[in-house]
Amino acid sequence: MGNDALFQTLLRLGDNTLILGHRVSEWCGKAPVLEEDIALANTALDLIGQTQMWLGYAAEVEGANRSADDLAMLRDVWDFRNILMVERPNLDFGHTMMRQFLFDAYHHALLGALARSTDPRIAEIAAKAVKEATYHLDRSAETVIALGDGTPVSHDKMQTALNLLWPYTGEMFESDDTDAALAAQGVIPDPASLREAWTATVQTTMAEATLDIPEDSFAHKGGRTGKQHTEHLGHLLTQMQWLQRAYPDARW
Amino acid sequence: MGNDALFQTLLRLGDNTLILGHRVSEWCGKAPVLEEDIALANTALDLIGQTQMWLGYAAEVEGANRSADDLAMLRDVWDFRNILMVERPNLDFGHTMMRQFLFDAYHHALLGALARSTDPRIAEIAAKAVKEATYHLDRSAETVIALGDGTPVSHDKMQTALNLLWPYTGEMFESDDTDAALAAQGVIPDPASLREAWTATVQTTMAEATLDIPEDSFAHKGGRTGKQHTEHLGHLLTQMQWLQRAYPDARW
Amino acid sequence: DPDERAFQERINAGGKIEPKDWMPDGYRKNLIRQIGQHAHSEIVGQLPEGNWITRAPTLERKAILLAKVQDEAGHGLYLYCAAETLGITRDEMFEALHEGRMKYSSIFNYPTLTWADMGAVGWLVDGAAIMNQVPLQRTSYGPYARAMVRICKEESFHQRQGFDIMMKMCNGTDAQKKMAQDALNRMWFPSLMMFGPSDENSVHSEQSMAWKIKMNSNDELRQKFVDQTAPQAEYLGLTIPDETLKWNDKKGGYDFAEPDWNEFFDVLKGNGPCNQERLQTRKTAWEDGAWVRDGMLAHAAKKRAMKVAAE
Amino acid sequence: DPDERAFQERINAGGKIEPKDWMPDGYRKNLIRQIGQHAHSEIVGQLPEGNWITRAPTLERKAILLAKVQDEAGHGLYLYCAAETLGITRDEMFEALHEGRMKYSSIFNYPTLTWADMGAVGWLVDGAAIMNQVPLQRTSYGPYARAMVRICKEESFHQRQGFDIMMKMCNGTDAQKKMAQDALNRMWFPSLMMFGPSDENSVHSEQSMAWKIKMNSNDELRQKFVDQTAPQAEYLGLTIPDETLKWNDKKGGYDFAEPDWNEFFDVLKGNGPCNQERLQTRKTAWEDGAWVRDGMLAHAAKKRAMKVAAE
Repeated sequence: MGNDALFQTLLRLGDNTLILGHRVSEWCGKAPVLEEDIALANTALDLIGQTQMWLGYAAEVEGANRSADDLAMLRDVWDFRNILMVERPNLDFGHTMMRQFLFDAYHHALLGALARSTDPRIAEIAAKAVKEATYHLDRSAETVIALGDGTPVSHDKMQTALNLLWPYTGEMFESDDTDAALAAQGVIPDPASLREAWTATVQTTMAEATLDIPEDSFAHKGGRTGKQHTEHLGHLLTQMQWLQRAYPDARW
Repeated sequence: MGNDALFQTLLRLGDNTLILGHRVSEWCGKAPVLEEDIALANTALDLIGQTQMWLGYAAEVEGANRSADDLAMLRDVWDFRNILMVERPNLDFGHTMMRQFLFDAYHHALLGALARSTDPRIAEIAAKAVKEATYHLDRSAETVIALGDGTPVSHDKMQTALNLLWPYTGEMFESDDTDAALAAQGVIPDPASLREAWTATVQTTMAEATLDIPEDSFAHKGGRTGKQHTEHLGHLLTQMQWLQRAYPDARW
Repeated sequence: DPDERAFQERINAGGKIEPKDWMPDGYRKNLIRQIGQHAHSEIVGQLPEGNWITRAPTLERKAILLAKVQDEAGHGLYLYCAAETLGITRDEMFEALHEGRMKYSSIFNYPTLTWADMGAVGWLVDGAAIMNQVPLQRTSYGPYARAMVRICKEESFHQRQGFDIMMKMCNGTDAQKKMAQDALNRMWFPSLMMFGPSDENSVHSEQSMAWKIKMNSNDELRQKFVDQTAPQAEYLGLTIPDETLKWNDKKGGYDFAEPDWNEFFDVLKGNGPCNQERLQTRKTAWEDGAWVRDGMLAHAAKKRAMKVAAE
Repeated sequence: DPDERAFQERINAGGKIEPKDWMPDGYRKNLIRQIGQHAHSEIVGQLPEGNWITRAPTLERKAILLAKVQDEAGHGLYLYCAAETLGITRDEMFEALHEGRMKYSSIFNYPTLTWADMGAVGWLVDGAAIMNQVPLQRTSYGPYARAMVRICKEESFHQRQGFDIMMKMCNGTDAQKKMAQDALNRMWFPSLMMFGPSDENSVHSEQSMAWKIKMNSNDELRQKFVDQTAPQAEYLGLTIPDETLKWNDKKGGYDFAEPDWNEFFDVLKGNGPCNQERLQTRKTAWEDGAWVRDGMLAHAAKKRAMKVAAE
């Protein structure tokens, strides 16, 4: 295992930020308020920046002469390790912000723990990223609260978004042998250990937002193992990767 | 000129059917009525079949060891020669059917003339394709009439579609040196000569559909010369070409 | 009940029931459920394959796929017509689908993720469907049996096309072989689920068999499917993702692992990978298309009125 | 009018006009038109570049492009704020944009078709914009001048990034060089149009110059742009699509062909390649976002009410 476990873990971290960053960037120029346009671009920018660090380190660990860009632009769906939630399409602004909040609450807890990783590179990247994640979480929580508590229409849209996304949250706390091995070495936290902090954040926020947390605990999975992504990821890759695929010998 | 003019002309014919066929195929499983689902798939199928013939002949004429599939899957936007109208997104069903009608009325007249081409291959392909185009035209005209004449809502939607598409119709009758050279040899009709028949079909149909033909004669162009496509074509290509681009050494 | 006895005797004698014939309420209801579900499966079944039409790798593959999806819509049409002879309208069936009162085959709640899935769907999913459908050509309800005859002819063609895609993939590059194996890994157990749980656990089975609207037991068909498919997988050089699969000389068939029936019931409950999206796609199509259907009806009514006025 | 005389004298002396100062109606109206149009251009200007964010070839290029588009939205914000000091709200300006009563720069009605366009937009479009904007840092209206100072700093950074993309393309593969030349071919004349027709034909010019809300003539700026850009094109190894372009020693600048002003007026009238889509995108964003703005306002009102109640 060893290096491969670390490589898989770094892909999981970097693919989450890559794919979510891509989704958020799709809003460019189309947000409901100018300030949101700026904030969404800023979030996407942070996430892409984190991707460069995670996938850059992943490429080093792999040692197969691939770059972060190669990993982003030249893998097919089955080699992606992001959770399913981040590849979901944006749908409306409410769905986008609810997805962002549910991810931020997890990401914030995860990065906080990773900042204490026994792997110094991971600790360093996480320490930088957790500051951004703190800001993202403040912002997405605030938006979820405002829209949940806003008008009856905005409340319904946010409740629908929460219901739709709920079955995609469980995958964040799933674990497998790779996680167990690295958690034992103190490289990463046990994913299950993040659930408590996440649940607390979600409960507080949803209470303020006057939204009901669904009771069903069914969880979609298959993203972080790569076993079965959604159909959306393949379509996202056609856009994201086209240029690199079409001009394989070019440098940009 | 010679072969290159013929090559360009065949690309114009084949790219129109390729791109429109692609757009129509996007409806798969999502049409308003089951019978329309079947009819749209059938139209797309005919158009892709015609594409195989036109681009197959184009590849032969070029003599550069490229196949029809290479031409479809491995060119970038600037090398496409379809008119702008066919690359427009589907928008709603009304827009899709109005685009189809405006194209069918032109395509029918064009293929009728091409069936008398001095180039026997062109004549042969056109003779086969014109039968399909006749059926397409009957069907799209009927739909345009039904929806134009239907309810106030459907009437408005069809009028909006006609207004939106109108500036994209003029390009069908544009011509350049390539056209002039081949028209002089009787290989193709002078594009301008098709306008009369097209206008007659459009006027009759719109009268029955109770729709007003816009008076503005402004025409967008740049597709059939390849000088300036719309932004939509590039996005269409990311989907259409991804697999071939991603796996250049595979055979399917 | 003499009606009921005569009805059953006619079926036992191999006769066909036609729309205007007397039939028990349960027979009618069961058939509507079964034919309607089958029709919905054809329609929803367009979506996983439709997902790759715009990404088909060659013009020929695109044409073949388009033709296939068009056939499926056609099958839907035959089946809705067959169901309509039982006194339900197509719109009522759509409504029941959209409200979750009618189902479609759970297999279409799985995603299609690579081009190899277009092969695997044809090979495995159509393959399993044919196993179910061939005997239904002899079903007791005439319109249903006749629809099945037409459908089976086309389905077996589709299955061969699917197998042909798999052949190309398995004789292709390493990446293509990997795609093919990955598709088989994901689709094997869902395909086995297509026959339904063991009949012991099935509510409708016994009566349906007597009425000849179900011709074989689920386990019987599943065994037949595995026996047919295992050698094909071997021929393709693919490994079925079941370590327990092996030939059993004594029973003259393969031993194999049961699918995870918890997953089956999860998917049935709405928790499959694509349930929400498949149904939403259909509902959106239906709602977005309302103005079109209204417009067409209004135009047809005007035309009729004008014709009447002219007479 | 003594007010008007004092106002003009203050401008002549290089003083700044501030929001609460007296100003002629025409000055206010012209500024609202000009600043509003500039703000709209930043917002609509996000779209042609946004078109390539999801297709950027590397992570770094994607990050740079995101940062740039974010800057543009920020510029829009500064400018809307500057315009608001003149007694119009941002929502009123949006409404005027959506109804076609206010314009945005016509250059954004041209499509971005290849990655090289991301270079050409930065190099040519931002380059031309800077030519216009640098002198406006000295404009007579204080809030506008200060907004311009911040904007110019970032714009010149954007222009260098655009030129950097062009360098990469021009030193790249044959296909990349072809992309770069194609982008220049399509964008050259539209860039020249960005300075507007000759001032002889311009309605607002003379008064605007006196008020110092326009600092240079259109032709003057266009000449300066060509003189700056022609050597850069040569350095890149690209050919400007103008056979008449050549150095004129006598005038100490380049001679060059005028753009096709008919095309300019067509685009202005709404017939540019992307007018309909750019405006529709913005209108759709605004309409789809209405429930979000309403929700946010309602929440803010509730919070204020609770705060008052608590006090």
